[in-house]
Amino acid sequence: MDDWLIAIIKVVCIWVWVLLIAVVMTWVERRGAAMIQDRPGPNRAGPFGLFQPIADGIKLFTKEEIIPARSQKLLYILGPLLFSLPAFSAYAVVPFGDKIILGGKEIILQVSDVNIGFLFILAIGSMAVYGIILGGWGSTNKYSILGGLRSTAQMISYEVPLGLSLLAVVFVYGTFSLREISLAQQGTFLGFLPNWGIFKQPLGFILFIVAAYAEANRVPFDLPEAESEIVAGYHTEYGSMRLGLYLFGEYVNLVTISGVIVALYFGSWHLPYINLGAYLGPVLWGIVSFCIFFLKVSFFLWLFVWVRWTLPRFRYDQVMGLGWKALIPLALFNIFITALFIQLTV
Amino acid sequence: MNQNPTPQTGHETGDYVTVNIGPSHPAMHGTLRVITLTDGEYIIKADPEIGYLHRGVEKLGENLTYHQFIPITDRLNYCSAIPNNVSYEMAVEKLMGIEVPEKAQLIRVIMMELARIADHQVCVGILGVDLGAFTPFFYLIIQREEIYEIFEWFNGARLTNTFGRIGGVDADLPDDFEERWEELKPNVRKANEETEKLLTHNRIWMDRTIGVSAFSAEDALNWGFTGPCLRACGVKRDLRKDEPYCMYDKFDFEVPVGKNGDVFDRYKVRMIEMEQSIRIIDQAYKLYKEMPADAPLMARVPKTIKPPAGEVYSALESPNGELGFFVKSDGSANPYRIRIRPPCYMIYQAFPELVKGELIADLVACLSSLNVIAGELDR
Amino acid sequence: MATEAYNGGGWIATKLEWLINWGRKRSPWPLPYGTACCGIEMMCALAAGYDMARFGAERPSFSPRQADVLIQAGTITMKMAPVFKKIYDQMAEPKCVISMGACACSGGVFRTYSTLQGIDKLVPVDIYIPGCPPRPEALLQALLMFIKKTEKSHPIIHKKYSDLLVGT
Amino acid sequence: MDLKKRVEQCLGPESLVVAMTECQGDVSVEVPKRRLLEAMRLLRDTPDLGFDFLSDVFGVDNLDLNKPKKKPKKAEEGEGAEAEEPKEKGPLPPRFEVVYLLLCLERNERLQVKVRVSEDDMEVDSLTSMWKAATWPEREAFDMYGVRFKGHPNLKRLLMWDDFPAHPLRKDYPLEGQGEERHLIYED
Repeated sequence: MDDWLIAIIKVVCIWVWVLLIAVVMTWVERRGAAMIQDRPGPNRAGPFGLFQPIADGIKLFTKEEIIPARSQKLLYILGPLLFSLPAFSAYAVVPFGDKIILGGKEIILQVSDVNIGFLFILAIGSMAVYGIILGGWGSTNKYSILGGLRSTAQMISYEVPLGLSLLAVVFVYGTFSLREISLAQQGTFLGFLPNWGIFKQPLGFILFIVAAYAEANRVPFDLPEAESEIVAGYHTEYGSMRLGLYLFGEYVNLVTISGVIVALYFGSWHLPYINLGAYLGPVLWGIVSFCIFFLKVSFFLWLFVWVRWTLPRFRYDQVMGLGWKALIPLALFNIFITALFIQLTV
Repeated sequence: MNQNPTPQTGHETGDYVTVNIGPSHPAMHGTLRVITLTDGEYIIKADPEIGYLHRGVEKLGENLTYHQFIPITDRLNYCSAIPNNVSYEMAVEKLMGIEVPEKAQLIRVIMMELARIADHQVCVGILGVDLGAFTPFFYLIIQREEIYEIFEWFNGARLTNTFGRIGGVDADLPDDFEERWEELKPNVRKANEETEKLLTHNRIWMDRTIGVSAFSAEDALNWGFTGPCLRACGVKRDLRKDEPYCMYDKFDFEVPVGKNGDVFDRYKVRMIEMEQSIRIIDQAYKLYKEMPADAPLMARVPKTIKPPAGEVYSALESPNGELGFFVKSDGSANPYRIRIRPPCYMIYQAFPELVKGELIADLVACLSSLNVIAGELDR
Repeated sequence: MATEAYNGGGWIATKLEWLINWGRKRSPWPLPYGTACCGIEMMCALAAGYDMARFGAERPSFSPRQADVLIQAGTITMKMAPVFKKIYDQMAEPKCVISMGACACSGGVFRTYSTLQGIDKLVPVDIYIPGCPPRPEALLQALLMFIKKTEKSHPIIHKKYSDLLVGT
Repeated sequence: MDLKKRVEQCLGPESLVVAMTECQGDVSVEVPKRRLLEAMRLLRDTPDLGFDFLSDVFGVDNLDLNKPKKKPKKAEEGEGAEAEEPKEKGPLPPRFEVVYLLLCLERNERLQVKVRVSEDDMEVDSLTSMWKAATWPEREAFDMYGVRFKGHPNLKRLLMWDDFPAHPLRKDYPLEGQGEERHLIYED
């Protein structure tokens, strides 16, 4: 009974937390863009324009809902739902801290520590592509279809290097669970480096982050919604909150991806060279580990913004070329090297 | 679906889709429209349609007096109005046989080169935006605002300057021009530098622009290309050098040329031209300072302009290329016929050739690199 | 009568209206329909010097379904008119049209055969900006006027009643 | 040798010169309409002319210039035009002319070539086979004046919409139009 209650509380908490980050993230993106581009950015809604995303949300909620006459209604309605629901559920297996002991009960800071965590993320992540392609197809608009097709090709192509680079991580740690991998990253590696995934898998990390940018449809891989080419891509025909779900789902995806990056490659809640968990009380450590994890995630979220306002956009065939001709061979090479290394050392 | 397409490239698979791009499309500058026949994303055929900003300028010119038409020329190439004004004024001056005082010519040069910088800045900025790099646009536009401030403080308008009069210019450069220019110059250079840092050697940028919509020099000449787009193809042709007007033969500047005539070369030519414009302004201002303070700014021009019957064509090198005005007079106070030879009109008609076989994303890049200004395209 | 209840300060309804209006006024996503010279000034207003994003007008939505404010900057010719009308029709309520510049307001200097003499012949215009072209500041002022206009609107009271309200 | 003489030498023997004028240094030569292509080829390929760049093509409507008889009636505004056309006595000269602006890239010389087009035979040979640059300007001349270009690959209206009824740059067309309405209703 207690376990159930705790699980529900965790689900609600993590949901609110991710939602909150995603909301703040939209603000960070706008203000960050403004900062990079020498302009003030939104500053009228609330202090520093902090309530700007809320204003956008209210506006989108109260806007007239249009279902284009010639759209395929079921698919049109299903699209945003299929896009945003997986985005929200994928975070379930990503940890957000070590553990906390409350009332003599040990609570791990993760919604669910399933032993196939990776597979869950990959499976759920690939669901999002249905949201995009159905939305694009259901709109009956050529730009939408082009956007949907671009997105499908891109996401399916980049899922391969994503999965392959994850596979190398599995080789190293021998588990699919994100929590176990996080725990294994404590201490030092080779005596002087933090025992983080990035030092064991440097190539894998680069492959993963590139593929993750493509999966999240962010610049330089934002072709599905390339503004100057296909207007707004798959969500051209979407207005009101359906559009909101698409935009919002994107930011939630960013949070999940940043969480995975931190958990796999950046030592999760561990600080380098110091094991704070040994000095702090269990409750305090729970909170501190959460904060450390959050700070690391924030950095990667900021990286998304930073890259977006710095780089131009790839072309469609270049994206495909990069995926199939560069990333996948490199990922296979990475697996080979990792396997060889493990074979030789073990 | 077009059932009966004419396969022209190697991508024939049977089914083609007609995609209508524009006129309300973010990359189409509001008024252009291209109907493309695509195979997937490859363009089999592109058919540009123009006229969405046809405002009847030439007809309007026949109904206005010679002076009244100057403000209308502002609205042709609204990115850089001053070369349009000067080009028209030069045509009427040629028709009337007026010799413009040297000081006025120098002021014209300074202002035209400032306008050239502003025009190239917005062109490069928009090219970046269309390729997904938003930030350079903002860097460039800040400097452009400063140029606008100079314009505004010189003749009261930011964009539609109505610069000069037939026979000269109406006002001298204000006293603190030098101060302002010295302040502006490093900023323009810095913005250009930052843009180059962000774009020129960026691998994605190079992939997106090098080799895209390349055009050979012969084709370019055959299609009537002029200006940066022609120079990007490797033809060293610049009216400022070849048919010097406004004392351009007294300045030392280089005409940059490209090699392949692709998007990258057009971008690069524009970047270098900005630097050369800065050099020209420096030299022109030096010459200007040597002039006596009371040197005339206007030639002797009758109050009512009634050129003798005849017809002349006069052209200058606007930021986009050869901008010419053909003025035919019947001896009355209204022009009998004004024909504007806009540079991007000739360039844009080659658009189907430029984008054939490229991707939709390249169409966008190509279009912005041509710097098609609807105002002078449709007139 | 229902109107009396609202006038007397029906707290929930009025606060909800305040909230909705607040959201709408703080997030006017523009559809920048720049056809001519005014488009350049609109670009300046969107860019760093003037930065319309301060008022939340940050995300230029070129898809009319997503836009709240249609900024018509520049001439609409007869050839363009059907396109423009279509774009307006595709926008979702509540929508607002800002007619920027003399050409959009009245045809401007182009009193010719091919120019539409004012876009208000096609669509209802909420805010006119004079000038040829108007300065970016004028566009910002139009945005402020849009905010004022939104503050006075009644999104949840039925239109039949909102017209009867006093003091609005 | 100045341009005028060279052009005369080149085109004269083939009797391709109808008239030749010079205004402020701009040489313009009128060639017979039927033999436009021939003249253009000569101008392009003769070594000491070499006009290899077509700068522009446009039409001019001489309707008002061709009305000298009305001049005495409105003497109050007949100022300054006397130099132009006292010569017209008999039938009116052709109403339209098409002007081609040529440029020699090597020597930077410009030449205006004209053909006269009368209202009853509005067909001119298209130059698109020689210069691609003529594609749109010829379409525009067709749009604005109704001059038809024989051999043009895609001769349709350029600036006005397809079913526009008139040719707006003709002198008898009013500036503010004749109330042409654009069909605004669209089907979804």
